Amino acid sequence: MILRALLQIGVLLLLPPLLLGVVNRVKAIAAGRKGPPLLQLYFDLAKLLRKGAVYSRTTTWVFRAGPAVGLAAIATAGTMLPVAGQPAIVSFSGDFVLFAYLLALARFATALAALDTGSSFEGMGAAREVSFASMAEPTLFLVLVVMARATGSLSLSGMLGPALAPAWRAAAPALLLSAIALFVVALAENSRIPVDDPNTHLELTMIHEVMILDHSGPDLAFILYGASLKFFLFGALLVRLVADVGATGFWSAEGAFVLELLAFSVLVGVVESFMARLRLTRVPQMLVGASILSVFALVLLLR
Amino acid sequence: MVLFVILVPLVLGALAFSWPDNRTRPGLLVAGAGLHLLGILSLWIHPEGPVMNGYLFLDAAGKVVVTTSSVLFLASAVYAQGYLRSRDDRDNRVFVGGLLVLLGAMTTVGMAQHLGVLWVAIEITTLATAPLIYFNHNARSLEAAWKYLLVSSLGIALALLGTFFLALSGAGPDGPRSLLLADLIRAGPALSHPWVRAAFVFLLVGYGTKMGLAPLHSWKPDAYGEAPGLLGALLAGGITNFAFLSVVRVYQVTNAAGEGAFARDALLGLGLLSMALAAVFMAGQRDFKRMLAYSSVEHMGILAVALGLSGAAVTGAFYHVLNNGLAKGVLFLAAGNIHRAYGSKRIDDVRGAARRLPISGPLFLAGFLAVTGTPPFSPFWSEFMILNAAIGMGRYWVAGLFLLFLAVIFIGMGATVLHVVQGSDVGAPSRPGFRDGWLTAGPPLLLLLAVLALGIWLPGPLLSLFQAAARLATGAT
Amino acid sequence: MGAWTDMAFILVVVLDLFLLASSRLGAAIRAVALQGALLSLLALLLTSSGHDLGHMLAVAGGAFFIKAFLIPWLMFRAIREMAIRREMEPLVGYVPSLILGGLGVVLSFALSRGLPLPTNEMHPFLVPTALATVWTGLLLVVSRRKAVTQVLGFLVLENGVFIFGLLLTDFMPVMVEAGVLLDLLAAVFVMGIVMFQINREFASLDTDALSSLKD
Amino acid sequence: MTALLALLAAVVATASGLPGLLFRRRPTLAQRLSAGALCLAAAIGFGAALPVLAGSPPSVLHHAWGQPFASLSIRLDPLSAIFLVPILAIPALGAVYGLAYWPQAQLGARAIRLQLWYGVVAGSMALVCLADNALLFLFAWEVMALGGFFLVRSDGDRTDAQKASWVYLVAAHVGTFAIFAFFAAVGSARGSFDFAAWAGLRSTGAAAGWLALLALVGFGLKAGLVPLHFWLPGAHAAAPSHVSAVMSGVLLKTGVYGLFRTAGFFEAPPASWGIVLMALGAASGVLGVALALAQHDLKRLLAYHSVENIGIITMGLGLALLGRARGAPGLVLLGFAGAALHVVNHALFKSLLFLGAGSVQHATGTRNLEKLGGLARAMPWTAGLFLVGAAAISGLPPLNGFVSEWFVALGALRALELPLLDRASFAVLVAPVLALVGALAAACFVKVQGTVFLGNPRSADAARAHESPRAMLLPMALLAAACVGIGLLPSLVVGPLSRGAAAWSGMPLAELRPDALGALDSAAWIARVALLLLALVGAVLLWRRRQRTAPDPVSETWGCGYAYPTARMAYTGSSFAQILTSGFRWVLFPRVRFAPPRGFFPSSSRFSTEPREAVLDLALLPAVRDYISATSRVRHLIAGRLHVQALLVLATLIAMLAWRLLWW
Repeated sequence: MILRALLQIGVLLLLPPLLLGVVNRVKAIAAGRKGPPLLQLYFDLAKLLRKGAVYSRTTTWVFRAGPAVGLAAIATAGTMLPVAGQPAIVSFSGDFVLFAYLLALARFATALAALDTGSSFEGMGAAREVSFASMAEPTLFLVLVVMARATGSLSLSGMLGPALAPAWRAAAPALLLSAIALFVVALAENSRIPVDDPNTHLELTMIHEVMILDHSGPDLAFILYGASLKFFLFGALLVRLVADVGATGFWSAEGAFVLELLAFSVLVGVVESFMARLRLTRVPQMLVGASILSVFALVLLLR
Repeated sequence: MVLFVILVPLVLGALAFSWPDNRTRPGLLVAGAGLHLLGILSLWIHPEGPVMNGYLFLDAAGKVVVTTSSVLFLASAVYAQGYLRSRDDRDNRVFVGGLLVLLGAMTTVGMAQHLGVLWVAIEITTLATAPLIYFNHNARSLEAAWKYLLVSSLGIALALLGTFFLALSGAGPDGPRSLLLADLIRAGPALSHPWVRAAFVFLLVGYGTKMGLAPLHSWKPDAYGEAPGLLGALLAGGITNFAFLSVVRVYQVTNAAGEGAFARDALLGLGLLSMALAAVFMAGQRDFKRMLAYSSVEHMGILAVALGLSGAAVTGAFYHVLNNGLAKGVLFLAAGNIHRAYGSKRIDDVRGAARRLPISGPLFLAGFLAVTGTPPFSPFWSEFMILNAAIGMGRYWVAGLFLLFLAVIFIGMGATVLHVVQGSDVGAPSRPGFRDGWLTAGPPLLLLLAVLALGIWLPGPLLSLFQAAARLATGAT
Repeated sequence: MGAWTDMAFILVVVLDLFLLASSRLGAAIRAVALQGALLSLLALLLTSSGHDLGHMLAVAGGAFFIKAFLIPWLMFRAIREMAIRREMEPLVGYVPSLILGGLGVVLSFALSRGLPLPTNEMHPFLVPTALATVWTGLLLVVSRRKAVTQVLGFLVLENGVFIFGLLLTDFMPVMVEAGVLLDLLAAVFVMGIVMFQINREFASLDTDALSSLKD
Repeated sequence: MTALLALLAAVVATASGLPGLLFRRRPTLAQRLSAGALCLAAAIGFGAALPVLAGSPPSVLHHAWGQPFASLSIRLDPLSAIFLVPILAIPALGAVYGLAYWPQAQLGARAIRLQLWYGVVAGSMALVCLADNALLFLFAWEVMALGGFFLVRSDGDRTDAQKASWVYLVAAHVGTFAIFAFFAAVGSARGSFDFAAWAGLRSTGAAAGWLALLALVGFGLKAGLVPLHFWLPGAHAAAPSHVSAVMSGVLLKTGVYGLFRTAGFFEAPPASWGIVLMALGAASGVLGVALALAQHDLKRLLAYHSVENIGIITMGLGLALLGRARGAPGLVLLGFAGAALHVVNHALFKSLLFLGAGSVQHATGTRNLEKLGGLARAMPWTAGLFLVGAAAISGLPPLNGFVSEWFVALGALRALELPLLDRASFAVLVAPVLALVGALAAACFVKVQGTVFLGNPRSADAARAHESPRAMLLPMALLAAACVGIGLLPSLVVGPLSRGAAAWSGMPLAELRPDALGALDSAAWIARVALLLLALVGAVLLWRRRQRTAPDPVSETWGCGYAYPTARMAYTGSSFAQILTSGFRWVLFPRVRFAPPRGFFPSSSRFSTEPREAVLDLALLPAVRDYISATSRVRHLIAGRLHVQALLVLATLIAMLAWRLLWW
C-alpha cells in the first residue's frame, strides 16, 4: 500500500516534464525537424535550479513568493487525482472543488507576481491569463458535474474510478461531449495552440509566456515545472475519463495509464502542429462554445 | 371648569384688544394657554358631566383633540413671545386677541354636543383666523387671507345647509326635533334617510373644506405659506383636527341612522384622493412652507381614510390626531425660524439651515422624519395601526395605495427638507440678528421630545382614551 | 295670504335669474337687497299660529336690517370709495349662466318633489326656492370675476340657506338662529374690510389680480 | 439568561457614542471610551451567543410594551447567534480603527455625531437579530436604517455623500414599507405580532406568494439583491471607510437575516421559492462582480463585490429552501451552512478590505485605482493584510472564503441526488455559476491588488504614501487572522452551523446528523490539504533560501529591450479588466470618451470610460425627473386661481350628490 502510494507520487512528480518533451518532439517531427531530446525539460530544470536569479527593483516579496505558491498549489492539487485504478491519496466528497480552486490559487499567485514587475507586457499577459481562465473555469466545473451525475460520486477518485465504465455504457454521448469540452479547457489552461503559442517570440501575442518574462533561475524552474505538472493533471483527468481500459492488476493499470498519457501528449502535439493559433479575440468564443457544449452534456443527463 | 376653559381665553382675548402696551400684550397668550392647559388637566383628573343642558360636554373624542391643541397652543404661545419680540414694528393687538379667541372657539368645538353650537364655533374659528393670516399686512398675505375666507365661507355655508338638513331629518312627528348629538344618535334609524344622506354630503363637503381634504384643500398652501409659523402650526395641528372632530360627530349620527356604509365609502374616497393629491403636489415643491401645507392635506387624508375604514383604524386615527398635531407643531415652528433666519422660504435660496440654526435646522429634519412615520417617533405607530386595520379587514387595495402614497410623499418631502437643511449656508441670503433662542427653538424642541417619548412609550391611559374615542365614533358598544 | 307667499317665493326665484343676467353691479346689489327684504317678509308670512310672534318678529327684523339695509349699504360704500367699474365682468357669459340658472331652478323644483318633507305643514315652494337660490349663489361665486360680485354670490348663497332655515324656525333654538345671522353679518363684514385692504394693496378689486400665490 | 446578556450587549452598543458627547474636553479619552464600550458589547454578545451556538437551548425574554400590538420580546436562537457574532464584532473593530482614522481630537463635532450614530446602528442591528416581535423588529430596523443614513452623511458637505445618503434613505424607507405590509398581513392573520406565534405559515396559494414577494422586496432591498442594489455602491463609497466596513460587512446582512427569518416562518415552502432565490442569487453574483470589474473607484468596486457575495449567500439560502421543499436534509444542511458561514466570512474579509481601502485613502488621499500603485513598499503591512482579504474574497484555499463557497457548491451537487426527472435537480447549475463568480472575483482582485499595491506609483500622491498607524493595522490583523483561522480549521464551524440549520428548518438534528458528519469529515480533509499546501510552500521557499549563496543581483524590469520603463507604461486597472468588461458591455453601459490620435504627428489623444449604475442612473432618476415635471404642470392648473378653487368645492358637492343622492 505504502509502496503504491509512493509509486503514485513518483509518477506524479517525475513523469510530467517528459510529456512536454514528447509534445515538442512530435511537433518537430511534424515540421520535419529533428527537435530537442525528449528529456530536454529535465535538463533545463536542472540547469535553472543551479543558477541564481535576477530581480527587478520594482518587485516585492510577492514576486518571489509567486512561483513557489504556484508550484505548491498545483502539486497539492495533484494529490487528489487518482493516478490509476486506485483512489487518490486525498479523496473526500467534494474534493474536486478544492482541486479546481487550488489551480485557481496557482493562477492568482503567478498573475500577481507578474503585476509586481510593473511592466506593461506582464500586465497584459496576466490580464489575458485570468480573463481566459475565468471563462474556462465554469466549463471545468460543468464537466466535473457531468461526471458526478454519471458516476453518482462526488469525489474525483469516485468519478474516475470503477463506476466510470458502467457510466459510459449508460451515458456515452454526454460523457463524450464533456470530454471534448475538457480537452479544449486543457489546451486553454496549459496555454497550448490554438489558444496560446508556448514558443512564440512576439511578446504582444503571448499569454502565459509573457507573464513570466521577468522570472529567472530557480523561480523560472518552479514555473516551468509547475506548468508541466498542470499539463499532466489535465492529461490524467482526460485519459481517465475517456480511456479507462478496465485493467485490473496494479502494474498493468499503472502501465496503461502512463501509455495513455503519452498518447495524450502525442495528440496535443499533433493538434499543435496542424492548427494555427487563434486571434485573441476569438479565444473567448471558443471557450464559451466549450462551456455551452458541456451545459448541453449536463442537460442530456438531467432532463 | 368646562365653561372656565372656554371663557378664560375669550375674556383674555377681550382684554388683549383693550390692552395698551404692545410689548407686554403677548404675555396674555402664555397666561391664557397655561390656564387653559391647567383646566384641561383638571378635567382629566375630575371628569365633569354635560353642562348647559347638554350642549357642552368633554367626551373622549373631544378630549383627545382639545388636549392636543391645548399643548400645541401653549408651545405656540411661548414661541410667540420670541416671535413677536422680533416683530416689534407691528401692532400685535389683533394677533394676540385673535389667537385667544381662536383658542376659545376651538375648545367650544371640542366640547359642543349640539351641531348648531358646533357650527357656530367652527365659523368663529374661521373668522378669528382670517386676520391672523393677514398679520404681515402685505399683498401676498392679504391674498392668502382672502382666499382662505372665501373658500372656507363657502364650505361653512354648505355645512350650515347640511346642519339644517340634519335638523329636518329629525323633524318628523316622532323625530327628536333637536340637534343634540345624543338625541340624534338615540333616534338613529327613525331619522329620514334621504335627508341624512344629503346632510352628510353637505356637512362632509363643508367641514371637509375646513379640514382641507382634497380637492377642497386649495386654501391651504396659500394660507400656510403666508401665515406666521405659529399660526401654521395651530391651523395644521389644531383647527384642522377640530374639523376632523366635526366630521366624526356627523359620522356618528349618519352611522347611527344606518347610512354608515355610504359615509365610509365617501370618507375613504376623499381620504385616498387627498393622499394622492398630496403625493402629486409634494414633488418638486420649491417653497418649504407650502410643502408643509400639502403634508397637512396628506395627514387629513390619512384621518379620513382611517375613519372610512372604521373599526380598529379609528383608534389609530385618534392616536394620529395627537401625533400629527405635535409633529406639525415641530415642523411649522422650525420652518418659521428658518424663514426668519433666511428671509426666504424658497429652497433655491435656503440651504445649510443645520449650520445657521443649530437647533431649528435639525429639528426641521427630525420633524420631517417624525411626520412621515419613521420610528422611533410616534406617528409610526398610529400609521401602522391604520394600515394594520386596513389589511386586517382585507382592504388590500386601500393598504397598497396607502403605502404607495406614503412612499411617494416621503420622497417628495424629503428631497425638499434635505435641500433646506444640509450643506453649507455660504452665499444664502441672510437676515441679520435672528438666531435660535430658547423662546423660538425651545417649544418645537419640547414638542419633538414629546413625539419621541410617545413613540417609545405610550401611556396606558392615553391608549384607553383613544379606544374610548374610537368606540364613541364608530358607535360600537 | 297664501297667494302673497307664493308671489314672494316666485319673486325670490325671479331675482335669482335677474342676478344671473344683470350686467350692472348697482342693479345687482339692489336686487340682493330686495331679496333680503323679501326673506324677512317671508319669515313673517310663514309664521303660523304655532310659534311665539315675538321671536319671529325679532328674526325678521334682524334679517331685514342686515340683508336689506346694512350689507347693501356697505357694498355701495365699497364701490363708491374704490371707484369700481360698474360692470359684472363675468367669466361665464350672461346667456350661459342664465341657462345654467334656469336649469338649476327646474332641477330644484323637480327634485324637491322627490324630497319627503317630514314636516308637512310647510309651504311647497320653500325647499325648491331655497335650493335654486343656493345654486344661483354658487354659480355667481364661481362665474364672476370681481371680488365684490363674489361677495354678492356669497350673499345669495346665504339667502338660500336662510330660506331653508325657515323650515326649522319652530324647533330650532333661538341661539343658533341668532348665531346664524350674526355669522353672516360677520362674514360679509370681514370680507368688506378685506376688500378695502385689497383696494389699498392692488389697483382694482379684480380677484384675478389675486393670483400671485403659485407653487 | 443569555437573551438578557445579548440585550445588555445591544444596549451597551447603542449607548457607546455617549462618551464623545459627555467628555468634549478630552476627545481622545472619550473616543477610546466609546471604542472600549463597543468592544465590551462585543464581549458580552459573544458570552451570550457562544453558549447558544454550542448547543444550549434558545433563550427567550418577554416583557410588555406600551405600544399597541408590540411587546419587548427577545429571542436568542442559533440563527440569531450566528448573525449576532459578526454584527457585534465588526463595529467594535471598526471603532478601534476609527481611533486613528476618524479622530475626535481633530474632527470634533463631526466625529462625535458619527460615534453617536455608529453606536445606535450597532445596537439596533443587534436588536434586529434578537427581536421576537414584529413591531420591535420593525422599530429597530428603521432606527438602524436611519442611523445608517446619518453615518453615510458623516461628511455632509460633499454632494456625493448627500446624494448617496438620500438614495439610501429612500431605498431603506420603501423597503421598510414592504416589510410593514408583510408584517401587518401576517400579524392580522395570526392575531399576534410575536414571531413565536408565526411558525408554520401556510406557503401555498396566491396569498402566500404575495407575502413572500413583499418580504423578498423588503429584505432584498436592504441586502442589495440585483436589481435592488442601486443604492448600495454610492452609499458604501461615500461613507467613511470604517463605516463602509460596518455597512457592507454586517448592515447588509440584516437583510439576509430577514430573508432567513421569513423563510423560517413558512412551513414547507414550495420548490419554486428556492429556485427564484437561486436565480436572483446567480444574477446578483455574476452581475455584481461584472460591475465591480469595471469600477475605477476602489470603494465602489468593493461595494459591488458585496452585491456578488450577497448573491452567493442567496444561492445557498435557495438551496436550503429547495431542500426543505423536497425533504432533502443534505441540501438543507449544506445550503444553510454555506449561506450562514458566508455571512460571517463576508463580514470578515469585506470589512478587512474596506479598512484596507480606508488606509489607502488615508495614506494617498485618493481612491482612484488609476492614480495608485506601488504602495506595497510604502505600506507593507497594509498590503499583506489586504492580500489576505483579496485571496479570501476570491474563494481561494486555504482561506475562509473557500470553505463557505465549497459548502454551497457541494450543496448544489447534492441536488443531483434528487429523484430522476425532478426539474429541481437543475439547481446543480449553481455550482458552475459559483465557479464563474469565483474566477471573475479572482480576476478582479488580481487587478485591485496589482494596481493598488504592486508595480510603480502612478501618481505623486501614491509615491508619498506612508504606513498606517498601529490602531488601524490591529483590527485588520485580527480580521485577517480570523479569515485564516476559519480557512484552516473549518471543522470547528460545522457543529454550530448544523445546529443553526436544524433550528431554522425545523428538521430534527438527528435527521441532519449523517450529512453533518459527512461535512465534518470533508472539512477535516480540507484542513489537511490546507496544511499540506502551506507545508509545501514553506518547503519550497526554505529550499530556495538555503541554496541561495550570494545576494540576488538587482536590475530594471525587463521591458523587452526598452531600458527606461515608467509607471505610465504600466498596465492600468481598466485595461487589465478590458477583456472581461467588454464581455459585459450589455450590463455596464459605460460612458466612453474617446479622442483618437489624428494626423501624421498626433499630439495628444485621450480615452476614458466611466461605468454607470444602470438601474439608478439610467432608469430611476430619469423616471423621477419626468414625474416631477408632469406634476408641476398639474399644480399650475389650480394654484392661484380662486374661481377654479371655488369650482372645485362646487364640483365635489355635485359629484357626491350625483353619486348617491340621485338614486335612493
